[in-house]
Amino acid sequence: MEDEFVLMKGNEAIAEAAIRAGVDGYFGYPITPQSEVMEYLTTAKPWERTGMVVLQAESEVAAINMLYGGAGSGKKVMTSSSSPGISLMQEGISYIAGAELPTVIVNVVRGGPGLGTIQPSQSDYFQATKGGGHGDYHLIVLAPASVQEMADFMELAFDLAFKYRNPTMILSDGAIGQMMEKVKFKPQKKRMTEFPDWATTGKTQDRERNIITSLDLDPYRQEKFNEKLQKKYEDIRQKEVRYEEISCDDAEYLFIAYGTSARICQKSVQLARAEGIKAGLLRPVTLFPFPEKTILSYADKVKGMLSVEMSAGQMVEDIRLSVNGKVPVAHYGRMGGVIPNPQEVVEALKQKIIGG
Amino acid sequence: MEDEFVLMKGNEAIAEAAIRAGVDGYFGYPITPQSEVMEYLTTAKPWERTGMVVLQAESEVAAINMLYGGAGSGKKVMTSSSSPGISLMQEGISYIAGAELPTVIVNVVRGGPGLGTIQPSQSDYFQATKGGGHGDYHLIVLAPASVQEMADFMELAFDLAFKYRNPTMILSDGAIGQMMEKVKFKPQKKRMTEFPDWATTGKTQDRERNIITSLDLDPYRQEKFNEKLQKKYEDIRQKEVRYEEISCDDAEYLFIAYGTSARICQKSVQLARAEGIKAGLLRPVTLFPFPEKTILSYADKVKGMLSVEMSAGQMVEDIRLSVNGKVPVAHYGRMGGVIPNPQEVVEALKQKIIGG
Amino acid sequence: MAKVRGAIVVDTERCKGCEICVVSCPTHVIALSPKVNSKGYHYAYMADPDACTGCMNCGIVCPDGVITVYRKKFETSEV
Amino acid sequence: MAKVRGAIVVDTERCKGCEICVVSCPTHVIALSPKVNSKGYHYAYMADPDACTGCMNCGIVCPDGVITVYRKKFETSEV
Amino acid sequence: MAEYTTVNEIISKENLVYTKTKVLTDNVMHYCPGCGHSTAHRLIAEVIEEMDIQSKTIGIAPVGCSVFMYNYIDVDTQEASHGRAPALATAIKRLWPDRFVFTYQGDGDLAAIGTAETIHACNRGENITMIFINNGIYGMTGGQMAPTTLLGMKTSTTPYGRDQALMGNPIQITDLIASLPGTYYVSRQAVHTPSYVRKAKKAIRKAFEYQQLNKGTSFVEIVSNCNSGWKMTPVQANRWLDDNMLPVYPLGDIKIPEEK
Amino acid sequence: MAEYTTVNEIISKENLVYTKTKVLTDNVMHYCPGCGHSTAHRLIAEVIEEMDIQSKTIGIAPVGCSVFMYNYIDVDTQEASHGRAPALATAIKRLWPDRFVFTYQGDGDLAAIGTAETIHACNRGENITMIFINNGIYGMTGGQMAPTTLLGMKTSTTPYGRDQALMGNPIQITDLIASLPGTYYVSRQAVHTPSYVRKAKKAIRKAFEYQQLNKGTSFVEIVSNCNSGWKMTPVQANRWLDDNMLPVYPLGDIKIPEEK
Amino acid sequence: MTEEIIIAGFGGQGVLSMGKILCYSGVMQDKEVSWMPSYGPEMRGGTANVTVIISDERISSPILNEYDTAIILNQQSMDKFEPTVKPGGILLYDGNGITRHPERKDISIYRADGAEEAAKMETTRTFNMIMLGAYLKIKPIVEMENVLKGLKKSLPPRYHHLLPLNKKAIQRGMEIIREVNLVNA
Amino acid sequence: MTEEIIIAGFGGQGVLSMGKILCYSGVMQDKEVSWMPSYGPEMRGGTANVTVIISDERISSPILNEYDTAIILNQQSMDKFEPTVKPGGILLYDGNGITRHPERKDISIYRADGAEEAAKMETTRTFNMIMLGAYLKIKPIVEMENVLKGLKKSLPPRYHHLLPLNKKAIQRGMEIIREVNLVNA
Ligand SMILES: Cc1ncc(C[n+]2csc(CCOP(=O)(O)OP(=O)(O)O)c2C)c(N)n1
Ligand SMILES: Cc1ncc(C[n+]2csc(CCOP(=O)(O)OP(=O)(O)O)c2C)c(N)n1
Ligand code: SF4
Ligand code: SF4
Ligand code: SF4
Ligand code: SF4
Ligand code: SF4
Ligand code: SF4
Ligand SMILES: [Mg+2]
Ligand SMILES: [Mg+2]
Repeated sequence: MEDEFVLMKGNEAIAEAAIRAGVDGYFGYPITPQSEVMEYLTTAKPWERTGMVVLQAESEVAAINMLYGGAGSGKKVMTSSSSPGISLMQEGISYIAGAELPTVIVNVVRGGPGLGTIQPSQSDYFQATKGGGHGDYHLIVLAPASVQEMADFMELAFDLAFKYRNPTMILSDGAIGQMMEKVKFKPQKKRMTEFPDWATTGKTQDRERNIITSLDLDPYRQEKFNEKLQKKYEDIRQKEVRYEEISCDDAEYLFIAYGTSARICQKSVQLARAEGIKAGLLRPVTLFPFPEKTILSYADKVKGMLSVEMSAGQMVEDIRLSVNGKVPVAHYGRMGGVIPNPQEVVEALKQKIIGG
Repeated sequence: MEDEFVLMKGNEAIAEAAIRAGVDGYFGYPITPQSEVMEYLTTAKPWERTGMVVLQAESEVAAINMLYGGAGSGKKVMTSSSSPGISLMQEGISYIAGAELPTVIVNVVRGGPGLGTIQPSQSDYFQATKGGGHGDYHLIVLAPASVQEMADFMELAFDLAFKYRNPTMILSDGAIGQMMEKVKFKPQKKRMTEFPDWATTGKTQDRERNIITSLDLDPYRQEKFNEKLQKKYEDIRQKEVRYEEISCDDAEYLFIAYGTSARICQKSVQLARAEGIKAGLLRPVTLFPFPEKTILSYADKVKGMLSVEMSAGQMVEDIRLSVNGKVPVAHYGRMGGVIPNPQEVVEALKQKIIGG
Repeated sequence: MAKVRGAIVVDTERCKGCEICVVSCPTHVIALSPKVNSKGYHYAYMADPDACTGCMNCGIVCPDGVITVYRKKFETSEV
Repeated sequence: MAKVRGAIVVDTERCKGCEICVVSCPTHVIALSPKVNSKGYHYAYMADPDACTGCMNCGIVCPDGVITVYRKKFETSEV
Repeated sequence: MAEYTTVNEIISKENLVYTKTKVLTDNVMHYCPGCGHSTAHRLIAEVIEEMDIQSKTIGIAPVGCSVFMYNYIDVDTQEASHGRAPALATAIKRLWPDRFVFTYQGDGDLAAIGTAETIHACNRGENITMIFINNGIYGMTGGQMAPTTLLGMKTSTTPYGRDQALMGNPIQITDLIASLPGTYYVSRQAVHTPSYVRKAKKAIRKAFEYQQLNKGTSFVEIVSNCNSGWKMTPVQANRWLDDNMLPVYPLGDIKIPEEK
Repeated sequence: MAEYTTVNEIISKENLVYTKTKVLTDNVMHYCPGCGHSTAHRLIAEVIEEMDIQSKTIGIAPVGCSVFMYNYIDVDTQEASHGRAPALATAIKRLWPDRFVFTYQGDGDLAAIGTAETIHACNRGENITMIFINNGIYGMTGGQMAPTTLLGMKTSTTPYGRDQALMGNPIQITDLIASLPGTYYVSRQAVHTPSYVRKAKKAIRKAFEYQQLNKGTSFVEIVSNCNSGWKMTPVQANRWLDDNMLPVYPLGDIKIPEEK
Repeated sequence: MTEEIIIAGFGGQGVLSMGKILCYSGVMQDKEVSWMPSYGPEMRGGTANVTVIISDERISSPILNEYDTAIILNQQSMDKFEPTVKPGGILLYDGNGITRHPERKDISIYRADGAEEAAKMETTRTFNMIMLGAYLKIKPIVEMENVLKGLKKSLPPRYHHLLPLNKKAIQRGMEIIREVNLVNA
Repeated sequence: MTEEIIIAGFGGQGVLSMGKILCYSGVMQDKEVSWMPSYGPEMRGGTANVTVIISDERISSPILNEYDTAIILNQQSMDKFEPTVKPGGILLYDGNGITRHPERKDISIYRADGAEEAAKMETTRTFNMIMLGAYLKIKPIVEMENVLKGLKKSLPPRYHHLLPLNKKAIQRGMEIIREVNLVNA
């Protein structure tokens, strides 16, 4: 598959890319619209190809704690789920962040709240970027906008997770998970044979025992640990911001959108320009760290920004925080599984920003 | 107990106030620093006093779903927990929000992330106010700053919950939960005898069956429902903002803090004024809805604002969003269970705002 | 001598053509129609109405509760 | 004739004075000292050392692993 | 022979012996043709009608194919989050002790994600009725392995058959439950033939009656089909059920009240 | 009599018959005086030393009083979230099949919040060793009712005694587990007298040995005390344990390998 | 060139794989493609549809409200998708089981009784290929050569012996298509 | 007036209830009070402490780093809290089990051997009341009358027969207190 394009669902691309990235273990529980990840894996039998472990857990709670165990013992482990399942994982995710374990969690978002719908949505942005679990922590959050990126971000997610000893989330949605596009894969990587020195791999005589924990009952030590975490997040903010700029050079108006919404806005840019409106699209690829400096740098150049999200307006807060009042920022969104269409996005720009 | 002050822990005050508010059911799972809530209830035997049901659930996941069931059948039900337990409830909370069930959830926050520490913290602000679960929803969030408010907010929380068919969270912390202060209780209220017409109380012949659900697979209907939710939140934003202003009239600098931090800032105001710094304290009582208009109204009056939180800086984002760049806003916080002291807060004001 | 005769009415629009009734009828009364309903299902019908004893098997086994069963005692002479 | 004699050493600073060893010694060797260690615990000690057979009961039952047990065979003449 | 005359003669109100209960709504069930969920719904509705307890019954729908149970059984109903129906039922019953409360759950719901809630509601002996549809698969999400999936059985997550070494044995959750002192009546039934349907209905009726008598948890498993998930026609599926499911999940009462 | 001389004569290296194993660290355990957790830790450490598997062992500490197990047993250790130790163990063992993986859990951890993870790890027959400390109470959080709390027993959430009608029966989780085909060896032990300690250690050793042989889940319950939670002295608590816990949780092997 | 297509019918009619083959054909012809199915338990109800986009440019939204072409294989889908064809667009349908035929005057309507035709071939599974052929007759957006390549790619090797049959079906579809209503787009 | 106190010792010495009685006494005298215990599993280790604040004004922070008065009942607490007394503040301690006596010169130090004294009374449970008496002797922030009322409020009725004994213990404490070091605050 290396050299040629294949047609695949986003969910399947995640699975194939995971195998090729040399992932050691996948632990998950079925939920629409991402069940194809595990289905692909169980069909591909990577345990024969690379020795990768694939296990259907009894629940998302079990799955996320399997990740904790697996990552704590130094292995590359991942899970995937969709919104309600991800909510169930919040305690586990907070533990993983607190124990600084490199794991990859894929959320193929569907409409909420509650059981909601199974259609695509982006209403888990806050949960992903601000921390849906308790305590001050952050996930690194990557937002793919195509099947190709679903594949590409798998290795990137693990690289970042291990580089920073931090959980990484791939925040996708039902549309990207379910749709097929052509995709090209990287060659098979070997699974790790060297393990991090902090991992519980068995205490050999040449070292102290390793301990994986998120506990420190002494508040002053706990504060020290929190400061260390915050420093790490600051580091990530400095070094790992990723985004894409489309027709931004001469733009007077900026759409800011990620994932599926960015796909739509790309078309909206064309439609707007066809009408003589100089629109551009800034697509955050990392949602944490958020490209706040870049967005701020556009505050002087454009007349307004429109955050387009499949939600009631979540990322728009980060945009406002980035520009701190320097330029008008509005939000346009659809909810509950509805995907906006490119033309209505242009109309929204006219109403909320150009006219407003 | 009506007419006189008694000395009680915040956790106990919650429990006694719940009995007096005519709560029908408490469902919870032990966790420090709030186990006294259930301990008080099981000792007080309210099932003999008012018929109130008290049940130790097998987990927080079970407890939150008991709330769903109880509230769905029209009863006044509540739970209490602390950070890790609240994280486990996130799926359930999203369901409760999606099914629009009036419930009261008490979070006596401790330091995170993960198992963290059991000391007081305010690092669950994002989770409480932005939605730790999936989907676009909001809890109404009340932040008591004294044992008396722990008691008073119990009835208020249920009133708001029923008024808006929305879950309410009382966001407290280990300090307020564990400390004793004097408190006066309201007289015993009767338990409800009339139940909301949407509740599943048994389908009588004069009506259609009632259904409690958060599901609608049709994205357009799901979007309509989400719009209804958003309208409700807007309504709450208009009508239910609560806050307290201390020495704000002539203030040149504003501390903004809630809960335990507000207790500390109250002292910091005195210390600052003793040094000739005209400081005031704005204490949000509701965190959602956030007193953004009030804060904005101070943007013209003061030279700067300092958000004081026992966290890495969460509420500070809502303050910045409120003033939208009109006035400098800084954050001072302690983490991991450490409580700032009044003097260091004054120093922070000097460094970050006055000097900065 | 009395004979018991039965008859069934299938709500053809609601029938999903699952054939469970067909294999459950002890006297092989029911078959699926070659015609389909508006949902595209070949619905059940009494292919051999005479054989029906009104035993209700089809009614109680039909998942969708689509079959109504009638039963009448006839004097043999009547038939 | 050989006689087996035992002796124990209690790490008094680590002893928590739980008395489990006291009630587990078949020959009533151990008692809690009236004195306390720096943690405030009355620690265990050999109140009747002669009676100790080195049976290890105390050692293996002491939750905190505070007791070390020694045992030696003496010719009766030796004692 | 006066065939049609006869049929028309027979089809009249006074000869009616079987028709859909009124406690089922007129909505067409969304289940696949031949799916046992439909039958199980119908039996519950019939029991509710016969016991005349529609106005006192509160149902709990799971997450699973039967998530829309509330569209069909005409009683007040709550839709629970995945696996937590017993927790809802616990609260409702304790807050409304004179109501009939039942849960309706699939095997993924009850025996995987909901294991803790299932076991503890039964262990506390909550005075509720639990109906458990064991079709050996996750129907709703497209046919993944369930905890009750048989060894060797192919599902979308065990495409080469369930392998004991990797995935363990099909869990005998109903037997576990029967061993808990909180359960009063535990039975395993099926609904794919007329005689099984008759027995299953009796069991469901008993379960509700014991609830009326405050006896603790009553639990009825229904070994059912999922022809979509199993990738068979409904008739094939029922045959496969007989041949493969029933040997592993034999039908009959597992725990019956001692007085009897 | 030359008393002191004799003692000094005896106390010398070559006469040493029992001392703390090196697999226990020198940290003073934070447990209350007389707490069975300490003893259980020690036995595990002794087994690890005797089997010489320190470098191949990975332990999982629970949330509960034994949350700090990692400070005492000198092996690589992970601290799990409340109730999820079997999930961690499952992943670790599958990713490191040649390591010895054990969980150590209290009754709240294993039999309340962790019920689903416990049952499913055992049902899958994960090749791990589970050590289960049943002290009938939530020690760490200050003595609330556990699922294994005895009827009538007073705890801070059952201050008038556990009432069966309200709270159900003490759960026999170990028997449930023994009934699952995935478990290979299931035993119930105690550690509050020397002879119980000896037996418990043998059971723990067997449990690790079966893991070495890839036999599936081995499970050792230790009926233990919580003198703080029970509000007794350590000696009283052990007596109370004998009189009250053991009749409900009788000691001995519950499931033993058939070959034997 | 951008062609936006909805294919809709019952589950089992090969709706999804027809879309997939069309996409693979596009890939063979170096085009950008996207394939977006309806998903989830509505499949219980028995309907299935897929949105296919084939384009020379990077594809923006994979989900659409309007289509250049609708390929409709049952009555339910007719009711749902007839209104979504862009004015001047194309509606192609199979007549089997259709009780209400399409009525719009502002679109071009074609009919191909593929089901009927498939019944005459070795296996009725060729149905979707017949309809694909009919479509390609109207809109030859991919060359036949690439369609065959695409077909081969999307079929697992164990089915490759069926390629000639499928080719035949495609050709058959091209033959049986009939115009019902024509507009100038 | 604001008095900020730490009371620290072993669990079982009545540390928390001593603080509670002090607070209730304050309530009886219409003062604002707060009582903030150390909590959690560190109690396993056997230590317990409580921060008590009694004030005429609304109390801000219930947790403090510095205290006007430290009442110290064992060595561990001595090590931990001796340094936290404000210069000019007061340290009161029980000599039992103390191996390292307080050494600060900038605070007033008092000693009351309450444990020893309690051993002479009907029950050693009076220990904390003896220490309370000693404290009130130094800092009579609440009147005796209100202390007795507070005592009554904080004891469940079934223990009310013990009130006279407790009163006696408080008085005893007032008698046995000794100055060790005095500074002018
Ligand atoms: C927390 C959560 N996890 C997963 C899902 C996805 N999900 C929906 S139904 C289901 C399983 C259905 O199987 P079963 O309970 O056996 O019911 P059936 O459909 O077979 O009747 C799953 C895993 C979900 N909705 N929520
Ligand atoms: C999710 C979550 N819920 C609750 C708690 C609080 N908690 C800590 S330990 C514990 C129970 C301890 O009891 P057990 O497992 O029996 O262990 P023991 O202390 O008795 O050894 C609880 C409820 C927690 N830390 N996390
Ligand atoms: S059992 Fe019912 S649904 Fe199935 S074919 Fe017969 S009548 Fe139709
Ligand atoms: S009633 Fe009996 S005999 Fe008549 S059609 Fe039905 S099953 Fe056959
Ligand atoms: S058993 Fe151990 S800790 Fe307890 S008293 Fe004896 S030596 Fe001390
Ligand atoms: S070794 Fe045996 S005899 Fe000696 S003190 Fe210990 S228990 Fe007693
Ligand atoms: S998928 Fe299976 S369980 Fe669901 S409705 Fe269809 S046959 Fe029934
Ligand atoms: S509280 Fe109980 S379980 Fe915990 S250390 Fe103390 S005695 Fe042991
Ligand atoms: Mg199922
Ligand atoms: Mg316990």
